[in-house]
Amino acid sequence: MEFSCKETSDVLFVKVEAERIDAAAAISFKENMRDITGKCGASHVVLDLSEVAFIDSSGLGAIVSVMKLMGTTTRLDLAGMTPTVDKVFRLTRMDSIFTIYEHPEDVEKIYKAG
Amino acid sequence: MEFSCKETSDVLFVKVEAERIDAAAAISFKENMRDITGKCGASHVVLDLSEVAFIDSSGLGAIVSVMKLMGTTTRLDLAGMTPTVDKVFRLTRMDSIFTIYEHPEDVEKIYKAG
Amino acid sequence: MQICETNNTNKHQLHVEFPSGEMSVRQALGQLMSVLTPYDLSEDDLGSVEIVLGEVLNNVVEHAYAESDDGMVLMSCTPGAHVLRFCVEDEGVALPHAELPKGTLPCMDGPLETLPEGGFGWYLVQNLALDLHYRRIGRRNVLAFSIPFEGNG
Amino acid sequence: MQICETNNTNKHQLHVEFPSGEMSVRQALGQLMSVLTPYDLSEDDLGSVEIVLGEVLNNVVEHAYAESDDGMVLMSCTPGAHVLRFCVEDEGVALPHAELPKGTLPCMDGPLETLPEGGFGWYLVQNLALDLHYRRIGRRNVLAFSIPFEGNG
Ligand SMILES: Nc1ncnc2c1ncn2[C@@H]1O[C@H](COP(=O)(O)OP(=O)(O)O)[C@@H](O)[C@H]1O
Ligand SMILES: Nc1ncnc2c1ncn2[C@@H]1O[C@H](COP(=O)(O)OP(=O)(O)O)[C@@H](O)[C@H]1O
Repeated sequence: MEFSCKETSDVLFVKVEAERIDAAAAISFKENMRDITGKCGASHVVLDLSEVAFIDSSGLGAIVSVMKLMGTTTRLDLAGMTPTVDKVFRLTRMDSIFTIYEHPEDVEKIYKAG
Repeated sequence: MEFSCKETSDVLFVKVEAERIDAAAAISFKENMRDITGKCGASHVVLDLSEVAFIDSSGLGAIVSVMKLMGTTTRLDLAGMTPTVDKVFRLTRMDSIFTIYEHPEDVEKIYKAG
Repeated sequence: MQICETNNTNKHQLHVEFPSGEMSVRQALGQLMSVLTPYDLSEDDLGSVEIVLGEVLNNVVEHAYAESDDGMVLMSCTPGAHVLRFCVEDEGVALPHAELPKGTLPCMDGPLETLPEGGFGWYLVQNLALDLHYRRIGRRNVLAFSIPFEGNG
Repeated sequence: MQICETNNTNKHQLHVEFPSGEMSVRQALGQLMSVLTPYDLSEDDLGSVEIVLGEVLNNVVEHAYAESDDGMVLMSCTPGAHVLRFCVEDEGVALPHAELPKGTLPCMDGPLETLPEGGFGWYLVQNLALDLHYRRIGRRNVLAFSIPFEGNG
Protein backbone atom coordinates (compact mmCIF):
# COMPACT_ATOMS: atom_id res chain seq x y z
CA MET A 1 0.00 0.00 0.00
CA GLU A 2 1.29 3.44 -0.99
CA PHE A 3 1.28 6.55 1.13
CA SER A 4 2.59 10.07 0.66
CA CYS A 5 3.53 12.22 3.63
CA LYS A 6 3.98 15.93 4.22
CA GLU A 7 5.05 17.45 7.50
CA THR A 8 4.45 20.97 8.71
CA SER A 9 5.62 22.26 12.09
CA ASP A 10 2.31 21.27 13.63
CA VAL A 11 0.88 18.41 11.61
CA LEU A 12 1.89 15.26 9.75
CA PHE A 13 -0.32 14.78 6.70
CA VAL A 14 -0.52 11.18 5.53
CA LYS A 15 -2.28 10.62 2.23
CA VAL A 16 -3.42 7.10 1.36
CA GLU A 17 -2.47 6.56 -2.28
CA ALA A 18 -4.81 3.63 -2.83
CA GLU A 19 -8.35 3.24 -4.07
CA ARG A 20 -9.45 0.79 -1.42
CA ILE A 21 -8.95 0.10 2.27
CA ASP A 22 -10.68 -3.27 2.24
CA ALA A 23 -10.12 -6.68 3.82
CA ALA A 24 -7.30 -7.37 1.35
CA ALA A 25 -5.53 -4.12 2.29
CA ALA A 26 -6.31 -3.75 6.00
CA ILE A 27 -3.18 -5.44 7.40
CA SER A 28 -0.83 -3.62 5.06
CA PHE A 29 -2.58 -0.35 5.92
CA LYS A 30 -2.16 -0.95 9.66
CA GLU A 31 1.53 -1.92 9.41
CA ASN A 32 2.42 1.00 7.18
CA MET A 33 0.59 3.49 9.34
CA ARG A 34 2.30 2.16 12.46
CA ASP A 35 5.70 2.64 10.79
CA ILE A 36 4.90 6.11 9.48
CA THR A 37 3.43 7.49 12.67
CA GLY A 38 6.06 5.74 14.80
CA LYS A 39 9.02 7.25 12.89
CA CYS A 40 8.14 10.88 13.26
CA GLY A 41 7.11 12.18 16.62
CA ALA A 42 4.25 14.35 15.35
CA SER A 43 1.54 14.84 17.93
CA HIS A 44 -1.13 15.56 15.31
CA VAL A 45 -1.67 13.31 12.29
CA VAL A 46 -4.20 13.98 9.53
CA LEU A 47 -5.10 11.01 7.36
CA ASP A 48 -6.04 12.21 3.88
CA LEU A 49 -8.55 9.77 2.37
CA SER A 50 -9.33 11.74 -0.78
CA GLU A 51 -7.93 9.00 -3.08
CA VAL A 52 -9.84 6.24 -1.28
CA ALA A 53 -13.11 5.43 -3.05
CA PHE A 54 -14.03 2.43 -0.90
CA ILE A 55 -13.63 1.23 2.65
CA ASP A 56 -15.20 -1.80 4.33
CA SER A 57 -15.57 -2.83 7.96
CA SER A 58 -12.06 -4.32 7.99
CA GLY A 59 -10.63 -1.02 6.74
CA LEU A 60 -12.67 0.89 9.28
CA GLY A 61 -11.39 -1.46 12.00
CA ALA A 62 -7.82 -0.84 10.79
CA ILE A 63 -8.21 2.94 11.13
CA VAL A 64 -9.61 2.55 14.65
CA SER A 65 -6.74 0.22 15.50
CA VAL A 66 -4.18 2.77 14.26
CA MET A 67 -5.79 5.46 16.39
CA LYS A 68 -5.63 3.21 19.44
CA LEU A 69 -1.96 2.38 18.76
CA MET A 70 -1.14 6.10 18.61
CA GLY A 71 -2.48 6.44 22.13
CA THR A 72 -3.96 9.44 23.85
CA THR A 73 -0.94 11.71 23.36
CA THR A 74 -1.18 11.79 19.54
CA ARG A 75 -4.24 12.96 17.72
CA LEU A 76 -5.56 11.33 14.51
CA ASP A 77 -7.96 13.31 12.34
CA LEU A 78 -9.44 12.43 8.97
CA ALA A 79 -9.90 14.47 5.82
CA GLY A 80 -11.13 14.23 2.24
CA MET A 81 -13.85 11.59 2.65
CA THR A 82 -15.24 10.42 -0.69
CA PRO A 83 -18.97 9.55 -0.81
CA THR A 84 -18.85 5.81 -0.05
CA VAL A 85 -16.20 6.22 2.67
CA ASP A 86 -18.32 8.95 4.20
CA LYS A 87 -21.36 6.66 4.07
CA VAL A 88 -19.57 3.87 5.97
CA PHE A 89 -18.40 6.32 8.66
CA ARG A 90 -21.88 7.82 9.02
CA LEU A 91 -23.75 4.50 9.16
CA THR A 92 -21.42 3.06 11.81
CA ARG A 93 -21.43 6.37 13.77
CA MET A 94 -17.66 6.43 13.47
CA ASP A 95 -18.02 10.01 12.25
CA SER A 96 -18.67 10.90 15.89
CA ILE A 97 -15.36 9.37 17.05
CA PHE A 98 -13.10 11.24 14.63
CA THR A 99 -12.66 14.89 13.79
CA ILE A 100 -13.26 15.01 10.06
CA TYR A 101 -12.17 17.87 7.78
CA GLU A 102 -13.50 18.40 4.32
CA HIS A 103 -10.01 19.17 2.95
CA PRO A 104 -6.66 18.46 4.64
CA GLU A 105 -5.75 22.17 4.30
CA ASP A 106 -8.62 23.07 6.61
CA VAL A 107 -6.52 21.78 9.51
CA GLU A 108 -3.89 24.45 8.94
CA LYS A 109 -6.48 27.23 8.97
CA ILE A 110 -7.36 26.15 12.49
CA TYR A 111 -3.75 26.40 13.63
CA LYS A 112 -3.40 29.83 12.00
CA ALA A 113 -6.64 31.08 13.56
CA GLY A 114 -5.75 29.74 17.00
CA MET B 1 -30.91 4.79 -35.76
CA GLU B 2 -29.35 8.19 -36.36
CA PHE B 3 -27.53 9.34 -39.45
CA SER B 4 -25.98 12.60 -40.55
CA CYS B 5 -25.66 13.49 -44.22
CA LYS B 6 -23.52 15.91 -46.20
CA GLU B 7 -23.75 16.35 -49.94
CA THR B 8 -21.09 17.71 -52.25
CA SER B 9 -21.55 18.05 -56.00
CA ASP B 10 -20.14 14.59 -56.52
CA VAL B 11 -20.77 12.58 -53.40
CA LEU B 12 -23.36 11.99 -50.67
CA PHE B 13 -21.63 11.32 -47.37
CA VAL B 14 -23.78 9.35 -44.92
CA LYS B 15 -22.38 9.04 -41.43
CA VAL B 16 -23.85 6.38 -39.14
CA GLU B 17 -24.32 8.07 -35.75
CA ALA B 18 -24.57 4.82 -33.80
CA GLU B 19 -22.12 2.63 -31.97
CA ARG B 20 -23.42 -0.65 -33.29
CA ILE B 21 -24.83 -2.12 -36.49
CA ASP B 22 -25.91 -5.40 -34.94
CA ALA B 23 -28.91 -7.74 -35.20
CA ALA B 24 -31.00 -5.32 -33.12
CA ALA B 25 -30.18 -2.43 -35.47
CA ALA B 26 -29.95 -4.12 -38.88
CA ILE B 27 -33.55 -3.56 -40.02
CA SER B 28 -33.62 0.06 -38.93
CA PHE B 29 -30.28 0.59 -40.67
CA LYS B 30 -31.56 -0.89 -43.91
CA GLU B 31 -34.81 1.11 -43.91
CA ASN B 32 -33.10 4.38 -43.09
CA MET B 33 -30.43 3.88 -45.72
CA ARG B 34 -33.04 3.06 -48.34
CA ASP B 35 -34.88 6.31 -47.54
CA ILE B 36 -31.73 8.42 -47.49
CA THR B 37 -30.24 7.08 -50.71
CA GLY B 38 -33.64 7.01 -52.42
CA LYS B 39 -34.42 10.68 -51.70
CA CYS B 40 -31.34 12.24 -53.21
CA GLY B 41 -30.27 11.09 -56.62
CA ALA B 42 -26.54 10.94 -55.83
CA SER B 43 -24.69 8.44 -57.94
CA HIS B 44 -21.89 8.04 -55.41
CA VAL B 45 -22.56 7.38 -51.72
CA VAL B 46 -19.86 7.10 -49.06
CA LEU B 47 -20.91 5.43 -45.83
CA ASP B 48 -18.89 6.85 -42.94
CA LEU B 49 -18.53 4.17 -40.26
CA SER B 50 -16.14 6.06 -37.98
CA GLU B 51 -18.63 6.15 -35.10
CA VAL B 52 -19.43 2.44 -35.41
CA ALA B 53 -17.40 0.35 -32.96
CA PHE B 54 -19.13 -2.95 -33.66
CA ILE B 55 -20.80 -4.75 -36.53
CA ASP B 56 -22.03 -8.35 -36.69
CA SER B 57 -23.04 -10.61 -39.56
CA SER B 58 -26.58 -9.14 -39.57
CA GLY B 59 -25.14 -5.64 -39.91
CA LEU B 60 -22.77 -6.81 -42.61
CA GLY B 61 -25.71 -8.40 -44.44
CA ALA B 62 -27.63 -5.13 -44.11
CA ILE B 63 -24.83 -3.15 -45.76
CA VAL B 64 -24.66 -5.67 -48.63
CA SER B 65 -28.43 -5.49 -48.97
CA VAL B 66 -28.30 -1.67 -49.19
CA MET B 67 -25.65 -1.88 -51.88
CA LYS B 68 -27.79 -4.31 -53.87
CA LEU B 69 -30.86 -2.06 -53.52
CA MET B 70 -28.88 0.86 -54.89
CA GLY B 71 -28.25 -1.16 -58.04
CA THR B 72 -25.40 -0.94 -60.50
CA THR B 73 -25.91 2.74 -61.37
CA THR B 74 -25.08 4.04 -57.87
CA ARG B 75 -21.80 3.38 -56.14
CA LEU B 76 -21.49 2.65 -52.40
CA ASP B 77 -18.09 3.07 -50.79
CA LEU B 78 -17.11 2.74 -47.16
CA ALA B 79 -14.89 4.90 -44.96
CA GLY B 80 -13.62 5.24 -41.39
CA MET B 81 -13.55 1.58 -40.36
CA THR B 82 -12.83 1.14 -36.65
CA PRO B 83 -10.75 -1.92 -35.63
CA THR B 84 -13.53 -4.46 -34.96
CA VAL B 85 -15.56 -3.41 -38.00
CA ASP B 86 -12.42 -3.72 -40.10
CA LYS B 87 -11.81 -7.19 -38.64
CA VAL B 88 -15.29 -8.41 -39.62
CA PHE B 89 -14.87 -7.08 -43.17
CA ARG B 90 -11.43 -8.66 -43.51
CA LEU B 91 -12.40 -12.07 -42.11
CA THR B 92 -15.45 -12.36 -44.37
CA ARG B 93 -13.48 -11.05 -47.39
CA MET B 94 -16.09 -8.31 -47.73
CA ASP B 95 -13.18 -5.86 -47.89
CA SER B 96 -12.69 -7.11 -51.47
CA ILE B 97 -16.27 -6.24 -52.46
CA PHE B 98 -16.22 -2.60 -51.32
CA THR B 99 -13.90 0.28 -51.97
CA ILE B 100 -12.80 1.35 -48.50
CA TYR B 101 -11.26 4.73 -47.66
CA GLU B 102 -9.40 5.45 -44.46
CA HIS B 103 -11.12 8.84 -44.08
CA PRO B 104 -14.27 10.06 -45.85
CA GLU B 105 -12.34 13.13 -47.08
CA ASP B 106 -10.03 10.85 -49.07
CA VAL B 107 -12.86 10.41 -51.59
CA GLU B 108 -12.82 14.10 -52.49
CA LYS B 109 -9.08 14.06 -53.12
CA ILE B 110 -9.72 11.46 -55.79
CA TYR B 111 -12.31 13.66 -57.49
CA LYS B 112 -9.94 16.64 -57.35
CA ALA B 113 -7.03 14.61 -58.70
CA GLY B 114 -9.07 13.09 -61.53
CA MET C 1 -22.28 -25.17 -7.10
CA GLN C 2 -25.90 -24.47 -7.84
CA ILE C 3 -27.42 -21.22 -8.85
CA CYS C 4 -29.64 -19.58 -6.26
CA GLU C 5 -33.16 -18.51 -7.10
CA THR C 6 -33.63 -20.67 -10.15
CA ASN C 7 -37.32 -19.78 -10.00
CA ASN C 8 -36.56 -16.32 -11.40
CA THR C 9 -36.43 -17.88 -14.82
CA ASN C 10 -37.61 -14.93 -16.85
CA LYS C 11 -35.26 -12.34 -15.52
CA HIS C 12 -31.85 -11.14 -16.50
CA GLN C 13 -29.43 -12.65 -13.98
CA LEU C 14 -25.74 -12.19 -13.34
CA HIS C 15 -23.54 -14.68 -11.57
CA VAL C 16 -19.91 -14.57 -10.54
CA GLU C 17 -18.41 -17.77 -9.14
CA PHE C 18 -14.94 -17.54 -7.63
CA PRO C 19 -12.49 -19.25 -5.28
CA SER C 20 -12.39 -17.95 -1.71
CA GLY C 21 -9.80 -15.23 -0.98
CA GLU C 22 -9.65 -11.52 -0.27
CA MET C 23 -8.18 -10.67 -3.66
CA SER C 24 -10.82 -12.79 -5.41
CA VAL C 25 -13.53 -10.91 -3.53
CA ARG C 26 -12.02 -7.64 -4.70
CA GLN C 27 -12.04 -8.83 -8.30
CA ALA C 28 -15.59 -10.23 -8.09
CA LEU C 29 -16.86 -7.00 -6.54
CA GLY C 30 -15.23 -5.01 -9.34
CA GLN C 31 -16.92 -7.26 -11.87
CA LEU C 32 -20.27 -6.89 -10.16
CA MET C 33 -19.96 -3.11 -10.17
CA SER C 34 -19.04 -3.02 -13.86
CA VAL C 35 -21.83 -5.39 -14.83
CA LEU C 36 -24.38 -3.11 -13.14
CA THR C 37 -23.64 -0.19 -15.49
CA PRO C 38 -26.68 -0.81 -17.75
CA TYR C 39 -29.02 -0.27 -14.78
CA ASP C 40 -30.03 3.10 -13.45
CA LEU C 41 -28.08 3.09 -10.17
CA SER C 42 -26.84 6.35 -8.66
CA GLU C 43 -23.37 6.72 -7.15
CA ASP C 44 -24.96 6.34 -3.73
CA ASP C 45 -26.82 3.16 -4.79
CA LEU C 46 -23.59 1.68 -6.14
CA GLY C 47 -21.93 2.55 -2.84
CA SER C 48 -24.58 0.60 -0.90
CA VAL C 49 -24.17 -2.41 -3.18
CA GLU C 50 -20.41 -2.41 -2.83
CA ILE C 51 -20.58 -1.99 0.96
CA VAL C 52 -23.09 -4.82 1.50
CA LEU C 53 -21.56 -7.29 -0.94
CA GLY C 54 -18.09 -6.49 0.39
CA GLU C 55 -19.19 -7.41 3.91
CA VAL C 56 -21.10 -10.52 2.90
CA LEU C 57 -18.36 -11.89 0.65
CA ASN C 58 -15.55 -11.14 3.10
CA ASN C 59 -17.56 -12.85 5.86
CA VAL C 60 -17.63 -15.96 3.70
CA VAL C 61 -13.86 -15.78 3.14
CA GLU C 62 -12.98 -15.02 6.78
CA HIS C 63 -15.58 -17.06 8.65
CA ALA C 64 -17.28 -19.68 6.46
CA TYR C 65 -14.00 -20.74 4.80
CA ALA C 66 -11.81 -19.42 7.64
CA GLU C 67 -9.02 -18.28 5.31
CA SER C 68 -8.68 -21.66 3.56
CA ASP C 69 -8.70 -20.80 -0.10
CA ASP C 70 -10.11 -23.84 -1.84
CA GLY C 71 -13.79 -23.14 -1.31
CA MET C 72 -15.95 -21.63 -4.01
CA VAL C 73 -18.26 -18.65 -3.60
CA LEU C 74 -21.22 -17.94 -5.86
CA MET C 75 -22.72 -14.48 -6.05
CA SER C 76 -25.92 -13.97 -8.06
CA CYS C 77 -27.72 -10.74 -8.85
CA THR C 78 -31.17 -10.31 -10.39
CA PRO C 79 -31.87 -6.66 -11.22
CA GLY C 80 -35.49 -5.52 -10.90
CA ALA C 81 -37.12 -2.14 -11.47
CA HIS C 82 -36.12 -0.56 -8.15
CA VAL C 83 -34.31 -3.34 -6.39
CA LEU C 84 -31.43 -5.71 -6.92
CA ARG C 85 -31.97 -9.21 -5.55
CA PHE C 86 -28.81 -10.97 -4.43
CA CYS C 87 -27.94 -14.47 -3.41
CA VAL C 88 -24.58 -15.62 -2.06
CA GLU C 89 -23.69 -19.28 -1.66
CA ASP C 90 -20.74 -21.08 -0.15
CA GLU C 91 -19.87 -24.57 1.05
CA GLY C 92 -18.20 -23.53 4.30
CA VAL C 93 -19.00 -23.56 8.00
CA ALA C 94 -22.59 -22.59 8.92
CA LEU C 95 -23.45 -19.34 10.67
CA PRO C 96 -23.35 -19.66 14.47
CA HIS C 97 -26.61 -21.32 15.65
CA ALA C 98 -27.47 -21.56 11.93
CA GLU C 99 -29.09 -18.15 12.11
CA LEU C 100 -28.45 -14.57 11.13
CA PRO C 101 -26.41 -12.50 13.61
CA LYS C 102 -28.33 -9.60 15.14
CA GLY C 103 -26.19 -6.99 13.49
CA THR C 104 -26.31 -4.42 16.27
CA LEU C 105 -23.77 -1.63 16.38
CA PRO C 106 -20.96 -2.35 18.86
CA CYS C 107 -20.79 -0.03 21.87
CA MET C 108 -18.57 3.01 21.30
CA ASP C 109 -18.84 5.23 24.36
CA GLY C 110 -16.00 3.84 26.43
CA PRO C 111 -12.45 5.28 26.48
CA LEU C 112 -10.10 5.05 23.48
CA GLU C 113 -8.67 1.63 24.39
CA THR C 114 -12.11 0.02 24.33
CA LEU C 115 -13.19 1.28 20.89
CA PRO C 116 -14.39 -1.64 18.72
CA GLU C 117 -12.18 -2.67 15.77
CA GLY C 118 -14.72 -5.10 14.32
CA GLY C 119 -18.31 -6.16 14.44
CA PHE C 120 -19.56 -3.53 12.00
CA GLY C 121 -20.03 -5.94 9.12
CA TRP C 122 -23.45 -7.43 9.84
CA TYR C 123 -24.68 -4.07 11.07
CA LEU C 124 -23.93 -2.51 7.68
CA VAL C 125 -25.60 -5.42 5.89
CA GLN C 126 -28.75 -5.24 8.05
CA ASN C 127 -28.84 -1.47 7.65
CA LEU C 128 -28.60 -1.36 3.85
CA ALA C 129 -30.23 -4.62 2.75
CA LEU C 130 -33.86 -5.77 2.95
CA ASP C 131 -35.51 -9.20 3.06
CA LEU C 132 -32.41 -10.86 4.42
CA HIS C 133 -32.81 -14.65 4.54
CA TYR C 134 -30.30 -17.27 5.53
CA ARG C 135 -30.68 -21.00 4.93
CA ARG C 136 -28.36 -23.89 5.49
CA ILE C 137 -29.12 -26.32 2.65
CA GLY C 138 -27.13 -29.54 3.01
CA ARG C 139 -23.50 -28.43 3.12
CA ARG C 140 -24.23 -25.03 1.67
CA ASN C 141 -24.89 -21.59 3.17
CA VAL C 142 -27.42 -19.64 1.12
CA LEU C 143 -27.87 -15.97 1.97
CA ALA C 144 -30.46 -13.97 0.00
CA PHE C 145 -31.21 -10.26 0.30
CA SER C 146 -32.36 -7.22 -1.65
CA ILE C 147 -30.83 -3.79 -2.06
CA PRO C 148 -33.29 -1.10 -3.16
CA PHE C 149 -32.01 1.64 -5.45
CA GLU C 150 -33.11 5.20 -6.13
CA GLY C 151 -31.50 5.68 -9.52
CA ASN C 152 -30.50 9.01 -11.00
CA GLY C 153 -33.94 10.15 -12.11
CA MET D 1 -31.18 -23.55 -16.38
CA GLN D 2 -28.00 -25.32 -15.43
CA ILE D 3 -24.53 -23.96 -15.49
CA CYS D 4 -22.24 -25.43 -18.11
CA GLU D 5 -18.88 -26.88 -17.21
CA THR D 6 -19.53 -27.38 -13.52
CA ASN D 7 -16.32 -29.41 -13.40
CA ASN D 8 -14.26 -26.19 -13.53
CA THR D 9 -14.89 -25.82 -9.84
CA ASN D 10 -11.75 -24.00 -8.88
CA LYS D 11 -11.85 -21.26 -11.45
CA HIS D 12 -13.30 -17.81 -11.50
CA GLN D 13 -16.45 -18.03 -13.63
CA LEU D 14 -18.85 -15.45 -14.98
CA HIS D 15 -22.41 -16.17 -16.02
CA VAL D 16 -25.07 -14.01 -17.58
CA GLU D 17 -28.56 -15.49 -17.90
CA PHE D 18 -31.12 -13.55 -19.91
CA PRO D 19 -34.40 -13.83 -21.80
CA SER D 20 -34.14 -14.27 -25.56
CA GLY D 21 -34.23 -11.09 -27.66
CA GLU D 22 -31.92 -8.92 -29.73
CA MET D 23 -31.84 -6.10 -27.18
CA SER D 24 -31.15 -8.58 -24.37
CA VAL D 25 -28.22 -9.96 -26.37
CA ARG D 26 -26.87 -6.45 -26.76
CA GLN D 27 -27.09 -5.86 -23.02
CA ALA D 28 -25.58 -9.25 -22.11
CA LEU D 29 -22.70 -8.67 -24.55
CA GLY D 30 -22.07 -5.26 -22.99
CA GLN D 31 -22.00 -6.87 -19.56
CA LEU D 32 -19.64 -9.59 -20.74
CA MET D 33 -17.27 -7.00 -22.19
CA SER D 34 -17.27 -4.94 -19.00
CA VAL D 35 -16.76 -7.97 -16.78
CA LEU D 36 -13.66 -8.91 -18.79
CA THR D 37 -11.81 -5.71 -17.86
CA PRO D 38 -9.72 -7.34 -15.07
CA TYR D 39 -8.15 -9.72 -17.59
CA ASP D 40 -5.33 -8.80 -19.92
CA LEU D 41 -7.23 -8.69 -23.21
CA SER D 42 -6.11 -6.38 -26.01
CA GLU D 43 -8.56 -4.32 -28.07
CA ASP D 44 -8.24 -6.93 -30.80
CA ASP D 45 -8.93 -9.80 -28.37
CA LEU D 46 -12.03 -8.02 -27.08
CA GLY D 47 -13.13 -7.56 -30.69
CA SER D 48 -12.88 -11.31 -31.32
CA VAL D 49 -14.88 -12.08 -28.17
CA GLU D 50 -17.62 -9.63 -29.09
CA ILE D 51 -17.80 -10.90 -32.68
CA VAL D 52 -18.02 -14.59 -31.72
CA LEU D 53 -20.43 -14.17 -28.82
CA GLY D 54 -22.57 -11.79 -30.85
CA GLU D 55 -22.97 -14.45 -33.57
CA VAL D 56 -23.58 -17.32 -31.19
CA LEU D 57 -26.12 -15.47 -29.06
CA ASN D 58 -27.98 -13.99 -32.01
CA ASN D 59 -28.15 -17.46 -33.58
CA VAL D 60 -29.90 -18.65 -30.43
CA VAL D 61 -32.38 -15.76 -30.59
CA GLU D 62 -33.03 -16.03 -34.33
CA HIS D 63 -32.88 -19.78 -34.86
CA ALA D 64 -33.14 -21.78 -31.60
CA TYR D 65 -35.94 -19.57 -30.23
CA ALA D 66 -37.04 -18.31 -33.68
CA GLU D 67 -37.87 -14.80 -32.41
CA SER D 68 -40.15 -16.03 -29.59
CA ASP D 69 -38.96 -14.13 -26.54
CA ASP D 70 -39.76 -16.34 -23.60
CA GLY D 71 -36.75 -18.62 -23.77
CA MET D 72 -33.76 -18.15 -21.51
CA VAL D 73 -30.14 -18.02 -22.65
CA LEU D 74 -27.18 -18.77 -20.38
CA MET D 75 -23.71 -17.55 -21.27
CA SER D 76 -20.78 -18.67 -19.12
CA CYS D 77 -17.17 -17.58 -19.32
CA THR D 78 -14.19 -19.10 -17.53
CA PRO D 79 -11.06 -17.00 -18.02
CA GLY D 80 -7.75 -18.88 -18.17
CA ALA D 81 -4.18 -17.67 -18.65
CA HIS D 82 -4.32 -17.26 -22.43
CA VAL D 83 -7.80 -18.39 -23.30
CA LEU D 84 -11.40 -17.70 -22.38
CA ARG D 85 -13.61 -20.78 -22.24
CA PHE D 86 -17.24 -20.13 -23.10
CA CYS D 87 -20.42 -22.12 -22.86
CA VAL D 88 -23.80 -21.04 -24.20
CA GLU D 89 -27.02 -22.87 -23.34
CA ASP D 90 -30.59 -22.54 -24.51
CA GLU D 91 -33.78 -24.59 -24.43
CA GLY D 92 -34.78 -23.99 -28.05
CA VAL D 93 -34.80 -25.95 -31.31
CA ALA D 94 -31.75 -28.14 -31.94
CA LEU D 95 -29.17 -27.34 -34.59
CA PRO D 96 -30.07 -28.89 -37.99
CA HIS D 97 -29.07 -32.61 -37.92
CA ALA D 98 -28.03 -31.95 -34.30
CA GLU D 99 -24.58 -31.00 -35.49
CA LEU D 100 -22.41 -27.95 -36.03
CA PRO D 101 -22.85 -26.19 -39.38
CA LYS D 102 -19.75 -26.28 -41.59
CA GLY D 103 -19.20 -22.55 -41.39
CA THR D 104 -17.81 -22.07 -44.87
CA LEU D 105 -17.71 -18.61 -46.41
CA PRO D 106 -20.62 -18.07 -48.85
CA CYS D 107 -19.61 -17.62 -52.48
CA MET D 108 -19.04 -13.99 -53.46
CA ASP D 109 -17.77 -13.95 -57.03
CA GLY D 110 -21.10 -13.64 -58.82
CA PRO D 111 -22.65 -10.36 -59.99
CA LEU D 112 -23.99 -7.74 -57.54
CA GLU D 113 -27.50 -9.26 -57.32
CA THR D 114 -26.13 -12.59 -56.12
CA LEU D 115 -23.96 -11.26 -53.28
CA PRO D 116 -24.76 -13.08 -50.01
CA GLU D 117 -26.57 -11.12 -47.30
CA GLY D 118 -26.21 -13.83 -44.65
CA GLY D 119 -24.39 -17.00 -43.81
CA PHE D 120 -21.32 -15.28 -42.34
CA GLY D 121 -22.18 -16.04 -38.74
CA TRP D 122 -20.89 -19.58 -38.31
CA TYR D 123 -17.90 -18.79 -40.51
CA LEU D 124 -16.83 -16.02 -38.11
CA VAL D 125 -17.35 -18.33 -35.13
CA GLN D 126 -15.32 -21.16 -36.66
CA ASN D 127 -12.62 -18.72 -37.70
CA LEU D 128 -12.11 -17.07 -34.30
CA ALA D 129 -13.02 -19.82 -31.81
CA LEU D 130 -11.26 -23.10 -30.98
CA ASP D 131 -12.46 -26.42 -29.56
CA LEU D 132 -16.01 -25.84 -30.67
CA HIS D 133 -18.34 -28.53 -29.30
CA TYR D 134 -22.08 -28.84 -29.63
CA ARG D 135 -24.26 -31.19 -27.63
CA ARG D 136 -27.99 -31.64 -27.43
CA ILE D 137 -28.66 -32.61 -23.80
CA GLY D 138 -32.33 -33.38 -23.24
CA ARG D 139 -34.17 -30.26 -24.34
CA ARG D 140 -31.09 -28.08 -24.16
CA ASN D 141 -28.51 -26.93 -26.69
CA VAL D 142 -25.04 -26.68 -25.16
CA LEU D 143 -22.34 -25.01 -27.23
CA ALA D 144 -18.83 -24.79 -25.77
CA PHE D 145 -15.79 -23.10 -27.32
CA SER D 146 -12.59 -21.26 -26.50
CA ILE D 147 -11.26 -17.92 -27.63
CA PRO D 148 -7.50 -17.50 -27.24
CA PHE D 149 -6.19 -14.06 -26.37
CA GLU D 150 -2.84 -12.33 -26.90
CA GLY D 151 -3.14 -9.64 -24.25
CA ASN D 152 -1.32 -6.33 -24.28
CA GLY D 153 2.11 -7.62 -23.22
N1 LIG E 1 -20.56 -17.23 6.63
C1 LIG E 1 -20.29 -17.31 7.92
N2 LIG E 1 -20.05 -18.46 8.47
C2 LIG E 1 -19.82 -18.53 9.79
N3 LIG E 1 -19.82 -17.51 10.64
C3 LIG E 1 -20.05 -16.33 10.16
C4 LIG E 1 -20.29 -16.17 8.79
N4 LIG E 1 -20.47 -14.90 8.58
C5 LIG E 1 -20.37 -14.29 9.76
N5 LIG E 1 -20.12 -15.14 10.73
C6 LIG E 1 -20.02 -14.76 12.14
O1 LIG E 1 -20.33 -13.38 12.19
C7 LIG E 1 -19.32 -12.64 12.85
C8 LIG E 1 -18.80 -11.54 11.96
O2 LIG E 1 -19.58 -10.41 12.14
P1 LIG E 1 -19.22 -9.03 11.50
O3 LIG E 1 -20.29 -8.07 11.93
O4 LIG E 1 -19.03 -9.16 10.02
O5 LIG E 1 -17.88 -8.59 12.19
P2 LIG E 1 -16.37 -8.74 11.76
O6 LIG E 1 -15.97 -7.33 11.49
O7 LIG E 1 -15.72 -9.32 12.98
O8 LIG E 1 -16.28 -9.63 10.56
C9 LIG E 1 -18.23 -13.57 13.19
O9 LIG E 1 -17.99 -13.49 14.58
C10 LIG E 1 -18.71 -14.97 12.80
O10 LIG E 1 -18.93 -15.74 13.94
N1 LIG F 1 -29.14 -22.52 -32.14
C1 LIG F 1 -29.58 -22.90 -33.36
N2 LIG F 1 -30.62 -23.67 -33.45
C2 LIG F 1 -31.03 -24.05 -34.66
N3 LIG F 1 -30.46 -23.72 -35.82
C3 LIG F 1 -29.43 -22.96 -35.79
C4 LIG F 1 -28.93 -22.49 -34.57
N4 LIG F 1 -27.90 -21.74 -34.82
C5 LIG F 1 -27.74 -21.72 -36.14
N5 LIG F 1 -28.65 -22.46 -36.76
C6 LIG F 1 -28.65 -22.68 -38.20
O1 LIG F 1 -27.50 -22.05 -38.72
C7 LIG F 1 -27.82 -21.17 -39.76
C8 LIG F 1 -27.32 -19.78 -39.45
O2 LIG F 1 -26.02 -19.65 -39.91
P1 LIG F 1 -25.21 -18.30 -39.91
O3 LIG F 1 -23.89 -18.61 -40.49
O4 LIG F 1 -25.22 -17.70 -38.54
O5 LIG F 1 -25.99 -17.37 -40.90
P2 LIG F 1 -27.10 -16.26 -40.70
O6 LIG F 1 -26.36 -15.02 -41.03
O7 LIG F 1 -28.15 -16.63 -41.69
O8 LIG F 1 -27.60 -16.30 -39.28
C9 LIG F 1 -29.29 -21.14 -39.90
O9 LIG F 1 -29.61 -21.41 -41.22
C10 LIG F 1 -29.83 -22.17 -38.95
O10 LIG F 1 -30.40 -23.22 -39.66
